[in-house]
Amino acid sequence: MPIVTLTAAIADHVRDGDSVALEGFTHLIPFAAGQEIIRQRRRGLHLIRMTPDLVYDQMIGAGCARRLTFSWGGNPGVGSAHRIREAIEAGWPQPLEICEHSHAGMAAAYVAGAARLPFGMLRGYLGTDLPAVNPAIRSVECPYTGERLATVPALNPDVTILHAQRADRAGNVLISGILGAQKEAGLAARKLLVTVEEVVDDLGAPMNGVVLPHWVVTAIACVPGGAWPSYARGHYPRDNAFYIAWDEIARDRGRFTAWIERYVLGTQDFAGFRARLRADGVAA
Amino acid sequence: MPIVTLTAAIADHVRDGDSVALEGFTHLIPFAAGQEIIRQRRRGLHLIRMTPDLVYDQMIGAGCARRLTFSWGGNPGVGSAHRIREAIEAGWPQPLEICEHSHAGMAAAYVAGAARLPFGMLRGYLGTDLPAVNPAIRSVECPYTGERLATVPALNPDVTILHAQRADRAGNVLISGILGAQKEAGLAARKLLVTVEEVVDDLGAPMNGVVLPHWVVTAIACVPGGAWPSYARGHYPRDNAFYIAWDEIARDRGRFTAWIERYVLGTQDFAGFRARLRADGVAA
Amino acid sequence: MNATTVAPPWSADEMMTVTAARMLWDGCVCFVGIGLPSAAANLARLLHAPGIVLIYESGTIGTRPDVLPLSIGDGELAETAGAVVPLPEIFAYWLQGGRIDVGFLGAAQVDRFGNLNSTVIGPYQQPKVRLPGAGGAPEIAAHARQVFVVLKQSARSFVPKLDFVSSGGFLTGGGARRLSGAPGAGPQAIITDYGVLRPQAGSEEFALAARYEHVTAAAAVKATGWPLTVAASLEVIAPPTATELEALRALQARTQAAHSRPVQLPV
Amino acid sequence: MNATTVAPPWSADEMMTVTAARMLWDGCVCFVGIGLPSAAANLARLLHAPGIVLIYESGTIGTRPDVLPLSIGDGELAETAGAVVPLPEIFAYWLQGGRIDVGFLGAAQVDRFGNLNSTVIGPYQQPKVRLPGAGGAPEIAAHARQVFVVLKQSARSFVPKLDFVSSGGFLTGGGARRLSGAPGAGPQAIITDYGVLRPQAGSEEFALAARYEHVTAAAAVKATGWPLTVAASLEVIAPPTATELEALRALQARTQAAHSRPVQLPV
Repeated sequence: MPIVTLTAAIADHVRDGDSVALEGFTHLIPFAAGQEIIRQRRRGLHLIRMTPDLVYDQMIGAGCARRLTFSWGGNPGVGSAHRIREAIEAGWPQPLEICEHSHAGMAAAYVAGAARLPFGMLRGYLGTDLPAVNPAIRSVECPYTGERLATVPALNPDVTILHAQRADRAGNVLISGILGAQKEAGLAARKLLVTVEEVVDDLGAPMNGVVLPHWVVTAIACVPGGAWPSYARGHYPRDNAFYIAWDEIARDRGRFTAWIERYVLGTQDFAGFRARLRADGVAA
Repeated sequence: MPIVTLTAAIADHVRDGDSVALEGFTHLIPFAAGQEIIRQRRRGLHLIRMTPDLVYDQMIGAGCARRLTFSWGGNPGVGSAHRIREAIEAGWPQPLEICEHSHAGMAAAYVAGAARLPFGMLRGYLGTDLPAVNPAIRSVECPYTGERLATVPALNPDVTILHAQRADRAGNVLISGILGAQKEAGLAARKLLVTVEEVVDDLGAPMNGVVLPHWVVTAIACVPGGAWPSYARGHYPRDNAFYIAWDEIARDRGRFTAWIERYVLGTQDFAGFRARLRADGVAA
Repeated sequence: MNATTVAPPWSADEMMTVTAARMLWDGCVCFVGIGLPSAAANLARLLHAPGIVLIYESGTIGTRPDVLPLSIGDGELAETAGAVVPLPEIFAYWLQGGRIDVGFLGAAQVDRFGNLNSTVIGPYQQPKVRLPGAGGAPEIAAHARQVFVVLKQSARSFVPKLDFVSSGGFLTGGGARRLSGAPGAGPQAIITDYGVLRPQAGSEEFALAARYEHVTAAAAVKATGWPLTVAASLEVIAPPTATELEALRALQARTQAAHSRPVQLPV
Repeated sequence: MNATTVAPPWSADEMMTVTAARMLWDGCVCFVGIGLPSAAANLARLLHAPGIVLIYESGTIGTRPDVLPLSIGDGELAETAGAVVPLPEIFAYWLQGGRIDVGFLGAAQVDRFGNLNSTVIGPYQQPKVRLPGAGGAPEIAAHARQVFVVLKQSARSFVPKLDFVSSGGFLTGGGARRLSGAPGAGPQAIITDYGVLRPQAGSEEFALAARYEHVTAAAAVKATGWPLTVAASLEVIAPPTATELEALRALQARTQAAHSRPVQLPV
């Protein structure tokens, strides 16, 4: 399990057309990795994420994706994910197929993926129109009660990308705080890339802490601040002000494109991205 | 969520004929609670436990049970659970119906119970004779791949009893170390009783630690040493010598009965049990 | 707001928040969403329900935030929680497990049976407005013992027919929900800027059961896209007390201050 | 043991443990049971495979015990583990998830296709001897990339027909396992006190592939309840080295000392 640069991790492991899940439920969202995918101009991705918020607004607006599997897409606590909306509503910058679930359905699909079961099961989608627009939502009959239960096909992304607080030099990863479906998405994937705030000698995991052992991790990159504007418990808080500011940036195609050009495509890497943000007076 | 004596907890919440799960996978086995059930002479119980070892050897040998749902029954690292064997082989002290699973099947059944699904699913029991002797093991067809997967009916015990390190005065419970299927068995139950090593002002749970909130716990009893001869991480180690000694005690009906009479039925409560053990030179 | 009297010295959001908070009881286990529900649940906790148990879908159980989260997963929620568990566990063991007393839901549209749309305005394949989607709502609506809906009333939001059913209320009414196998009792209140709608026995159609002092039933009817029934014994909701308003405004002020604090990233 | 030469200065258990340990490689992810497999896996870790990953079904991943556990859940396993997870997760995400290179299994009986019985001797409903049962074995047998069976050879344990199939090997042979949908490759070695049996290509029937120096193939055949095939190129297993024996005996001595330490309960 090598510790590499983020540039190399994305170059080596994310291919055009791959199914890619960047997970992290508000906390520990791998923004730097998403931006590196934009920077390396990946195309035709099937993006998977429970809550496609700013990170996928950026990737979809920048034209990386042809398909989105999700359960809630917006700017949490602020409003719309404007780029995702325009992709769905107007096909800009390209059409976006969607595969839409509820949170409970997505969670069950990741759990099934991690357990290498072909499907997940829940008492869900009752009385909703979601099964009518998503043919992947089906049902099984309970062999004991005869009850019908909803099913979702397992999610097994080609690549899952996570951000975590810490890795040790062997590549064991510790996650602490709000967990989302990160562990399940990580274990469901064919390849698992992790960006971390720091690489340490001793992982210092507490008993029953959430650890991804080195032998399930494909590559690690040390990217302090890599979850900004989301947060990394113990390192920095959520930059709520940026989430609010993003609403204006993303609302307009031109302004969005200029932002991506200036900060992402126009910089060499995440260090360059942060330097330019700082130069422009954005706290980063 | 009241904090009560163990005597009251068992008297108030365990009824003849109940399905009762005492869980704890080697660690944190609620021995004191099992012995209190013997002491209060409960009968006709449906005992549920992945690994019916000494605690169920005692309860079954003492005549508490009519049925056992399990996946491995023995004296771990030592050999047979002689009392369970004699109940199954010879119907002594009374016949014992068995419902037999694999560990993976039992775990899936507890998970389903905790999630209030009617059944659990696994790729399991392949090529084994267990489905032939346990009609509860059935199958469903995957609605995507057509593959058949094994199913187990959810386990929802009338009462689950756990032992844990610690509760706070509100009744929140912290478990640390080897977890077995304790949390799932606890959340699957209609009533959840917990014995703990100590009751403290501040639970001191680490981030992402395993906590059962007070509002899912029916009653708590403070019983230091209540997991002996199993162990409570941070409090005392496993008494491997007693597990080895038990082999001789349990091998013989008469010797077993004398042990139960002297230490369990002949004592008032767990304090009396420990006092008698100490008086007889057993480390407790 | 189409108030027919002079507007009171509190906002519609404040009145709705206070009304929602009053419906929560001490010890109640509440599955909370971001925004008004979160404000209401925390207001209840600060006032009459100190033992309320707040669960956010991000995995925080028994959380006691000092400031309101902007997102469902702000750090504050984890730091003050009794337990922080994986998200799949929240949905499987805690929500589907039948442990939630009250689930709060918002939406873009509601119909007379309390069904909700938070997915799309216009056709699904040709959306006029693509909304964020259902998120946790379908299973909150199915499994919480009861659901409170919070939504400002207008002919655009209280519609005769939803463009999309994101989460089920009483479906087509008259017992249809029960037949669907949904374990919870369904939506028991819609809290609006006019008052509170409750389902009628039998038909399960929502009717105006209570109004705020400063609005009329007629105005509420006018702000509804279906012919809204008004309960014969229409209750009047007491205005926010000074205690309620002070606690709510202090909470919002603390929140505002916390959210505008600049973030310093590690070097 | 029916050794045909003078007994060597090590026990059958020691020879089997060393043989099993040698089959494990550095970095191998090993699902370990109590007893001889645990001794073998830890011996490998102390010798040629420092990076071996040991998983015990109690939920400990990447554990590095200083002494051998008596039970599958001794405290030592948790204290020295890289991660301690709930048991249902071990079976779902780690074993069924296809992450195990080698699963070790013991049993009371094995048949020529490597199917195992650890459930009952005699009829299930009228047992002559009720054994502990399958435990984790059925799914270890199904999902581990390969399985090593450890069992002393005798006509009573190496039987033509099992009294009960607790966990599947090659089932009826000749590809039956693959058709069953079991993801793993099945049992690839049976390590006995005579040597090592391996499945033959095509038939998938186990044949003696290697013997210890001090035993003969004829003795192994005699200790088998079915007509045991002996590989044309029968290998001879090198005796334990001094390093191997010393490390194993030191580990067993540490274990013995730890397990007889008296326990003091809290007052």
